[in-house]
Amino acid sequence: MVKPYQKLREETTARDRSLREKVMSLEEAASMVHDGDQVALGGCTMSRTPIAMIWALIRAGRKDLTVSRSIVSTEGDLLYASGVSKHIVTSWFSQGIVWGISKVMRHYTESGAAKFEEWSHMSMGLRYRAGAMGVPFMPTRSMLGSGVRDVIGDAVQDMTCPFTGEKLLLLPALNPDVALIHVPRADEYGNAHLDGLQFMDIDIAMAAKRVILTTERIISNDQIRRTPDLTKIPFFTVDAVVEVPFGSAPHECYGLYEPFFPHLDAYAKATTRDPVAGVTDYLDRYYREPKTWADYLSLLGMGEMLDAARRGRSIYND
Amino acid sequence: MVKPYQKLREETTARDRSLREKVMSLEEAASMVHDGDQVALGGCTMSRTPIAMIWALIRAGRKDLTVSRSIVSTEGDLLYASGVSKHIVTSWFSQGIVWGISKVMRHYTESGAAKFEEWSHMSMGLRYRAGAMGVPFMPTRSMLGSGVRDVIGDAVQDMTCPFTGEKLLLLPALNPDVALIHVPRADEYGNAHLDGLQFMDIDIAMAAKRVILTTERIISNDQIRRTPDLTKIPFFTVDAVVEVPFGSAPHECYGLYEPFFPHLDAYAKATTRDPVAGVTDYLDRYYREPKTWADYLSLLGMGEMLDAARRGRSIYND
Amino acid sequence: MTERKNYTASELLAVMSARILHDGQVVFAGVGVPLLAATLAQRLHAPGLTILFEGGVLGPFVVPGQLPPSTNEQRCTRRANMLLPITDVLLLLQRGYVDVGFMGGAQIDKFGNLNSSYIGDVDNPKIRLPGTGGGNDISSLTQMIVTMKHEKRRFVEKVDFITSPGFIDGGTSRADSGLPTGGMFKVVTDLAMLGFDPQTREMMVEALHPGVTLQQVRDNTGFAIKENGVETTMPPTDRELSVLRVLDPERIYTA
Amino acid sequence: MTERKNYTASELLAVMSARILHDGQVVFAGVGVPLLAATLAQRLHAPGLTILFEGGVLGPFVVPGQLPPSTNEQRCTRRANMLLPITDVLLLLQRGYVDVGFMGGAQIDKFGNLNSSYIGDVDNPKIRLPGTGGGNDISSLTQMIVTMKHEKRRFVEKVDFITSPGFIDGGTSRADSGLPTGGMFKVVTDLAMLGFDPQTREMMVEALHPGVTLQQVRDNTGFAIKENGVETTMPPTDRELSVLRVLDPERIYTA
Repeated sequence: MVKPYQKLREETTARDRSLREKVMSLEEAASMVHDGDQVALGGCTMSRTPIAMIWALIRAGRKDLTVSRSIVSTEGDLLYASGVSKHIVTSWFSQGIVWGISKVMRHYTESGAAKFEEWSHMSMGLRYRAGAMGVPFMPTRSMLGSGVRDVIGDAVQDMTCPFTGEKLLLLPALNPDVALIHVPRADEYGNAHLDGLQFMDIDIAMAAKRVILTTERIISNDQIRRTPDLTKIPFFTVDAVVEVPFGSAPHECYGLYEPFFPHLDAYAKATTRDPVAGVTDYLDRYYREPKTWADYLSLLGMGEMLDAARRGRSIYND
Repeated sequence: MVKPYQKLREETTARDRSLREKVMSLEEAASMVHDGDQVALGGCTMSRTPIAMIWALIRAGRKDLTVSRSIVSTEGDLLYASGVSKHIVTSWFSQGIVWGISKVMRHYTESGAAKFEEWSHMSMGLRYRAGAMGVPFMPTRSMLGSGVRDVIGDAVQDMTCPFTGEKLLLLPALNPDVALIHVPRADEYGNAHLDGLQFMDIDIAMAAKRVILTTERIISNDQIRRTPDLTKIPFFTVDAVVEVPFGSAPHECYGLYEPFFPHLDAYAKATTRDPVAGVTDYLDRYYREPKTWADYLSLLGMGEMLDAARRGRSIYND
Repeated sequence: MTERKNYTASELLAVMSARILHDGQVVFAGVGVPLLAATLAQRLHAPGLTILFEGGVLGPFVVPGQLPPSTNEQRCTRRANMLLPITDVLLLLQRGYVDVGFMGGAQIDKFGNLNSSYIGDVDNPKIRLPGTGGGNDISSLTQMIVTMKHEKRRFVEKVDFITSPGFIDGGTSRADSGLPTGGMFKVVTDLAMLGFDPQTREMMVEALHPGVTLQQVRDNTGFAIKENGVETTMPPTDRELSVLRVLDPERIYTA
Repeated sequence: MTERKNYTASELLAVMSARILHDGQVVFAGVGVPLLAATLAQRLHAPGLTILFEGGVLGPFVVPGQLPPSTNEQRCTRRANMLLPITDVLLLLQRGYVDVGFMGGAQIDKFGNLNSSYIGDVDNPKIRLPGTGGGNDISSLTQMIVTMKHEKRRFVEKVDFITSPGFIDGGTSRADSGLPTGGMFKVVTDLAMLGFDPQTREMMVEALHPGVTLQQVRDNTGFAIKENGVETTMPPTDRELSVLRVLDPERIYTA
């Protein structure tokens, strides 16, 4: 489960970490994700979800990915139903508390068709952090005594602290094969900004073997160098940069657009009525039939987009 | 050496962490540092050194502090020579490479009058980080096989990783009694910005039992709330806020002033010629005789200040 | 339960929960009623209350009528003092900066253990619930207030699965498991205020809401619940209800 | 050592060090000659070279004539791609993102171990040196280039104290100590380019600088140093020297 250190180092050494342009299309970036990969998603719940990359992976027919994320929302339904993933690792999985429990998640997990591997929220973060730091584990005082810890079993280790004699839990490092992260701005080398909520994205980027960034827009390296303390992800961890406006729609991207609520209400209604038919129809209509990302956005609708953008920008109104 | 978890929690619970005004004078803040305390200094080498608080502690006659910092420059000489500290914990201690080895450091350590406890640079950071995270240690792959590790002895622990079988070193958490941090801007509650280089300051603030901020200026809480992703130190870790313009002089504060190089050259020359007399004269002249911080700055000189400020602001000229 | 009451059950939960939060506390709040109750307390008697959200938000001031769909969207960050990564905001719990964790519950047992993962068997569950989110970390690392509907199927002798630990098997078993701090402080339901025996760590009734009888609580609890000098709470005041309704005018969380 | 040379010893160190850095590498550089040599390489043959400074700087472009007094002042951040906390920039070494660590040395031994802590006995040193700084971490976690003056008192059989580990006692002892990666790659002096035997891990002469003899190197080395088909380096070119002098016009690091 934990990558041996020499393997981690060899893989990292083998990467091209030079300052080089790496802008490509969604389709080209999707080809850097392979069947069976362990894929970490950036963002959390309905924020900065890498929807555009997931859209491309579903269209490319990628399969058997193990997908990890801090908290999983509607994208989890789509990953299960499309066959892209049968195994999701997260701390919470449903559309969102106001929409109730995801019937799609329930259908796939209760039937045994797919696995929902549960860790505590902080444990997910500390596993990425250990991976980002190049250590095999992170000690913690959480998850002890719970069923969550029991189900995980030997994947974690109990420890008596050699300094204090206290009970600790050691969480295994997670170094994903690929991280998919959506950001508001990045340069062509992959230096990226994050506005507002950062979630676990910095640790994911540092931990992963490959990083694919989708970005609302590409800015110049001169812009990056003017405010180097705003760079949150350094270029040498990044392997692909894809410019995708509204790349998290119908989820949100901080300061640019909030969730497309009517669209999400309709999705919840359709999948609550009939989980399988609801999600299948949704995948056909929004993921398989559009020819381009612009076509996909057209289906979401101009009116919803304008409203989501108005609400999104309003965070800076005060 | 490592604080037991229940003690750490009890101490933290006992702190007043409410949103409250905590602006005070240098002298009042100095009274929050007690003889014998373990004191962590923010900044690194000649950057954002909390000179004004050190000035106040020397004037208050504080003694027997154990002082830790990432890298120690001229302030280490002054702490030794004033009797404030006989024990400095750091990775590097001298004025700076262009000025050669500190003769004051050599005098005090080689005579056995004071202790210079050496850890690797990353180890210093990871010890604070463990303290900030509320865990008793942080695993690392550095310091192994070195004399530095040997001298430290039982304060660190060797470990075989239960996941990978690899050799690791466990570094003990460091939770200082007090952290002294100089920042460019803070509000009256202690929410603080850091520009440019952050050094180990965030971890120090999170790890310490008390935090004293000196700040170039106090801004409103409204300003803080307008850009919450620029807040680097949260108010509830902070116990005192002191407004001290040029609070790091003759060292630098990012974007505001660079080091006062002629002053530092003169200091190096005087202490190289005669370490004890040089530093004693310096303490008398700059630390004991001035009546106020403004008097101290006057002694540094208007010309030097203007030049340091011109150079400091030039980082934003491009 | 009461006659002629001018508030919903969720409004009662929000008001009663808000009352047990103190000014100056640092409260780690989940979405829904906890977020609402903490915000209500901030507006009423605790202006210096600091709210933390697991999305990475420290000290926000949520805007009335714009409640976030989870604690991870930008609405949570309104007028915040600081934003930080998820892992770091959760580590504040481990470090000890948080006074109270505050969340909703799906199923709770006699010792305050919470289940939000599986109804039925883990390997073959009747219902797969959404999971822990921050719940396990919060309840492992700080003192807890839980707010939930008082129903027999939710208040059980032993939860099917411990997602978020309360006092585990009671007595010292929580500390023995490696959780020396925190534990269940209060459970706020639409019927009563509940606490825990300091020795056995069993849940007990501390106060009944207006018009509720002890028998009603017993009838709606799936285990033999004790009581300890039961008092009666003051009904929600007009001021509490009016502020609450300004915060959630569409009754997203208080329907 | 050579006749009529038009460069100082420090300039020779900077030029010879710059030459062994490749375009596209990520180089963790110390202050002084390493910073200067990495910047020189960036200006000459390696525009895509990424420099890291332990102050927390990723990918800067140091301004000519404004060399920083250490790697922790704002001058180091000029046109940087990113700034980050010290601990995190050092962790890049542990994670494996760095190709080469590059620093000066005070004392080195046959197996490439560096001492910058104590001359004489640890408990009663003749000279207390400034200490490791980032040196121990850099040399523990990545491949190293060290640049220093070639003097007998600096090149010793065994250092008084291992501040920054090279190959420890040679052979597999470095890996056996828990350092499976990195190790000494090159030592650049004002007399020669030195490497290490892949088996025994002993230092050996690989190339002599113009006008230097093998005997000169032996005379200035405090242990019996081996050689392996010694070549001669090309003297610094006018272009190398002129670019270098633009970078350090006041000869702060190249006097």
